[in-house]
Amino acid sequence: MMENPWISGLVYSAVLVTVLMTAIAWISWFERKVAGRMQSRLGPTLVGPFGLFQPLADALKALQKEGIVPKDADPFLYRFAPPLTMALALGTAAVIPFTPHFLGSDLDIGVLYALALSGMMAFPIWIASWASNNKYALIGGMRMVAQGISYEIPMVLAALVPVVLSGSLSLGDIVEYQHVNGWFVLWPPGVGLGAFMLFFTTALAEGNRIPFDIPEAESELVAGPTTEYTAINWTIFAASEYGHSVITSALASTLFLGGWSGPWLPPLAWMVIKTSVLFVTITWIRWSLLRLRSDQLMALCWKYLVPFALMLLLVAGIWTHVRP
Amino acid sequence: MLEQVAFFVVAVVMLLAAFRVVTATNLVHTVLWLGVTLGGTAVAFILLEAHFLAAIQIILYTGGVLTLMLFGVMLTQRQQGVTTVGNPSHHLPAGFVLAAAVFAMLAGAIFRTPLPNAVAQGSNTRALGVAFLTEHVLAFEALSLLLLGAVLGAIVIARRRDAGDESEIAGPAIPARRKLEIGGSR
Amino acid sequence: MAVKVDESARNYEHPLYDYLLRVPGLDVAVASVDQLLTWGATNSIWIFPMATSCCGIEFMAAAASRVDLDRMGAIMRATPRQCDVMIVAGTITVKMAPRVKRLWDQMPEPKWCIAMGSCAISGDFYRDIYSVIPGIDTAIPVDVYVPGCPPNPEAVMEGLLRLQDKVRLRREGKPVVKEERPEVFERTIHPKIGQYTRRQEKDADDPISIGQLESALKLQVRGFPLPEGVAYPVEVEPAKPVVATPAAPAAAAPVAAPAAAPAPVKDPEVKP
Amino acid sequence: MQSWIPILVYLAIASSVGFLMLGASRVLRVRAKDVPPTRELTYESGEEPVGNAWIRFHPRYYVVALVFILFDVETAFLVPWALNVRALGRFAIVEMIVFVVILLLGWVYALRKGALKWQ
Amino acid sequence: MALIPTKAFVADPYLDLETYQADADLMTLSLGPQHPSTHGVFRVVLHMDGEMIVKAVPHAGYLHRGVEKLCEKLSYSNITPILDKNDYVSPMINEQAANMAFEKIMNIEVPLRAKYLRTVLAEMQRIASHLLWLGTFAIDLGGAMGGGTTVFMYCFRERELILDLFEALTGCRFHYNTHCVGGNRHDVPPGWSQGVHQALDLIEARLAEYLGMFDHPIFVDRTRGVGTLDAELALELGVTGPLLRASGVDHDLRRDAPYHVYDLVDLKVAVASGGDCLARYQVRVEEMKESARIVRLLIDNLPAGPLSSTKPLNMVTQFKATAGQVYVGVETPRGELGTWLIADGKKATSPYRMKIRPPSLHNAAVIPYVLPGHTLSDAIAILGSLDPIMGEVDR
Repeated sequence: MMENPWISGLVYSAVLVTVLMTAIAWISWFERKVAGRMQSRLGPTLVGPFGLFQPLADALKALQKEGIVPKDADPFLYRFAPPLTMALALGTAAVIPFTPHFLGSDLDIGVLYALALSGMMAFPIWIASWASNNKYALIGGMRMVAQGISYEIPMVLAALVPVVLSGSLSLGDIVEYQHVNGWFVLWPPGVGLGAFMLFFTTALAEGNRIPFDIPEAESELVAGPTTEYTAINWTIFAASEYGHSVITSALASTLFLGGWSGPWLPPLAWMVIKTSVLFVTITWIRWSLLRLRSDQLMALCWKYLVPFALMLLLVAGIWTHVRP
Repeated sequence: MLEQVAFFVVAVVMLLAAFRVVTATNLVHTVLWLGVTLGGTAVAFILLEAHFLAAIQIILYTGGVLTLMLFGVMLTQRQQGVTTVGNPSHHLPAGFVLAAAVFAMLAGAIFRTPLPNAVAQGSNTRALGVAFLTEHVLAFEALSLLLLGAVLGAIVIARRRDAGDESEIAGPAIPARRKLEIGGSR
Repeated sequence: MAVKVDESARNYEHPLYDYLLRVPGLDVAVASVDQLLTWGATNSIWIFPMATSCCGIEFMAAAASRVDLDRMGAIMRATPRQCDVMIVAGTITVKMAPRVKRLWDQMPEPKWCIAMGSCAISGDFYRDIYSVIPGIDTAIPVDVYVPGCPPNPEAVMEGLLRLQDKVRLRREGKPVVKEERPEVFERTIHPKIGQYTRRQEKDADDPISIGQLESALKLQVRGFPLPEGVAYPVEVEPAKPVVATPAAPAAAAPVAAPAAAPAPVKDPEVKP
Repeated sequence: MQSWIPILVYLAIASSVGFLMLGASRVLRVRAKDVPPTRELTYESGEEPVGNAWIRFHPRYYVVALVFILFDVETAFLVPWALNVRALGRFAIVEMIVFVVILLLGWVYALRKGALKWQ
Repeated sequence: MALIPTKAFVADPYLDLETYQADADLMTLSLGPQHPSTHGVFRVVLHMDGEMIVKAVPHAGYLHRGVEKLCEKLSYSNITPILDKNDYVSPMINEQAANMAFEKIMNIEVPLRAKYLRTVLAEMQRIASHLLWLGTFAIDLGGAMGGGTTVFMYCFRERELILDLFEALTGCRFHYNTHCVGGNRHDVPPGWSQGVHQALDLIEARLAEYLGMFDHPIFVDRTRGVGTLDAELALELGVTGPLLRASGVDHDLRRDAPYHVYDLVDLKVAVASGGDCLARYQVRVEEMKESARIVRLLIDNLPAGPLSSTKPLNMVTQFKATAGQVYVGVETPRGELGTWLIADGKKATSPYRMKIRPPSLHNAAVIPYVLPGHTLSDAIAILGSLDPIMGEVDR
């Protein structure tokens, strides 16, 4: 029965989406706890043991709140933007091999698929910002798109380094290759690590995480593109953002950290461990750094990251011939 | 069978979206409908097993060109309030004639080209790359020159009014002091 | 001048939910869902900090690591669209009151308001100054009063816990204890201060005053002078010369107060 | 084509998540009884908004988008190269070095002229 | 249409928006009165060309409480609690300023012990105030959902140490009312000086820790060269305090016109050049360290003797002033707080006119000069670095 792509796809999708949404909810709790401990406070404690039910309470509360569509907004786009964001954020996960077999579809252009959807994340948020007809939101949306497109180039270039080394665009093949030959973060010495750092940095920028969270700068733009969005709509945006972070972490660990490959533990455990480590790193960076300014962000991207990425790619290409 | 059903669904969606591109009065809506059309093209490429082209379609067109158009729209909007463009009806006949001409030209070109009957099976991305780097290598390198020209051209056009001044932008200078009003009336 | 807000009159309804309650056989299921929803509504109260002055600093201290409002799931959002409770912390002036009212209007239902500190409760020192409104409950309905000048951060947390109780009672359809505004003395400082009263009419030469008054009247901020023959839609109780001890929590407020009030007593709290 | 069916199913389910949440909210949420006219006003720090947000934006964004597209095209051509560099050998690397160097000239020009500057 | 601006923008607070040639439509953005980073109810209307501010118009008065008018109606001993709420971030120093003016007009001598204690309290308050500023400034730079909040939490944790000491001394966390005409009300409780030393030890150790956080390229990039205020303009606008010292003017009332016992402590005034946000940060950090040194120096050497030369009774008729006028300036964490007191002989128990010269108002006057030419992000950083307290701007 599992040979039928429709049925296997349905089962896989249902499982993965459920797991992802649950994970997203409790990741928000986890982030609040981590932030609390970093700031010498406790974080949520009163709702359930260790405040574990806090995300549930937040979601239930958000479901009950009134929805407001501003008078000057574009009502259709205003309502349509949050689900679209969610769809794009979750969509990337379809090609990520969580184990050798738990995988939606091993596309022959898997890397490009993931990067394309991930790069498109800026659009629904821009639509949201434009549709709200709010100045703070629109400034945030414009920043978002400008930042998203700028960082897409180094991101794609960094993701091409594993492609060069493994000679395949399929994520499954890339992981298999690493399983045999070692993780790309370790070899070629320097190049792999550089590409990983580059990918991680650009992933922070694409996911609007500090120090690149300029579109959502709370101290400047109140709440950025989502300023006008009430309860559940905002929750969808926030969940998509967390989802994007988690999935990008999974993508990074697939491309550079060997995905499910690893000794002793079962593949899924390795994948979860690697993704969690990367996500904790994102959280850690988020709660300890200040924010860049938009021109500094652009300068960082165009002046340093783009040529650096091109160099890495060429060096990786040369490496395949020097040490095949 | 499945391919054909999917193709017709995509075709209908693309046509409807294209129709909305023409008829939408809000420029931003127009661009977003165009995005739907471009996304439909990507799906059509997938149906033709041109996976690489589909991905490039998304990354380049839906990601890049659409951004450019959006920013272009944000650049041109001057009306306050409702941002609409009119549909002047007296341009309608001319538009039809032009569209028909373009359509005839494209259709003629398509019908005169011998098309392969069988859809390629499996991935052709690798073959595409090999073709780039061996058969069409000259075109490939010429393309880099084209892109270089495009970069130069874009920047020169963008700077056309301020020829000559290439210095770094200085920080805000301190102005001459004058009496200053704080607050003011509503 | 103080306007007693009818506690039970909430400005929202639950259309589909009420309909489901009336379907026979469904009420048990709906009631259990309702318990879950009530639990969610009480345990996730997001704060819109309307911090204007000194109390704002103490409110920041309440959000900081020693008291840490995040323990009970209360986080701060800067935009009113995503918040549940507006904490008015600090003196509200005539110029600021319409803005506060506007921000309050922009918050989505169900929403609550906490008046933090004596300035927000009654105007305190400044209650007779021409530029200060005597308590934020003249502009927006207040659910919980947190007295103090400024209240300690712990008092803010206590106020939020009291608000949680209130939300729970209201959702469960039980009678909600009406919170009494801790009254201050009629004359807080000096008898002569009364001569500096609020501006009673528009100053024709002052565009700012005209704009403010018009804005305030449009937003129906009570406490502003009205044109002749215009009345506010809400019943105004005569101010009772009650001197409540500032430390008196909600439990100290008399339960019999709603019954004793001359305002028309309606009891929509009892849900079908 | 066959390999895209699970993707299609997955995307359909992923899209439905947001709509499901909105639908649940539609059932459970409250409705304000009397809506003050200011409620649907755009939020602007408590003031009445001055002017519309839909204005003509700064052309700087456009320039960045323009340069982005050109580099994006270049990236698109790098992908087939990256896939085949292992197979094609030294020739491919030389080709790509030429390609990239020519494009970096454009990059240097853009940088020197301040096209990538934000302010 | 210039797609790439090449000409330098000249900041002009008097810019005529009608004739300004913008690259895009001018966006009028209202920053405040309720905005996470205006530090109170303050409104700055920004006219922006793209993201660059071409004109900034500050609007104050959202917290006008008629304090000066109120002071005319209150007796001298009842004014102190009102002025607590004036600059609510450093109430101690505000109390001192008013009471010094009263003492000066009534020719009341303050005992030495009270002078020592006042100095100690003022310097501790300065540390608390600068800690609060550091936390909010970090939020301005780092966002409410990021590293800024972390610094904010740390700063408030340390500020609580000082507030605890104040609470032990006066019984209040915030509005102390501990100064009276002629001295102080509350004497040092037993063990207080050890507590001060312990708190300062902690604060100094942890301060070094945060400064490590600030010694980061992102922070330096965000603040260096941002909001440059040259000394000439600063002097012309009446800017005082850390802002003025950050612009390179070596001026501090504590050293130049010493009051209390500042002439005994050999104060080292922190001066930085540059006049940008980074310089303001450096000056304030140095001031915190210097304040800690002064407190340590004085707290162990409190002279014996009475704490007040008068009996601190709240009788309205207790203090009477003859006709005259005085001006007293003290250095608050934000600059020179001037109290100009006029008494006519007729109404002896309360001032005839009490004019308060708040430092924040004059510091906020630089906004239209400094903001134009910067981006919105920089504007937030500059507003944060000015550290205006709306309570004393509007009074």
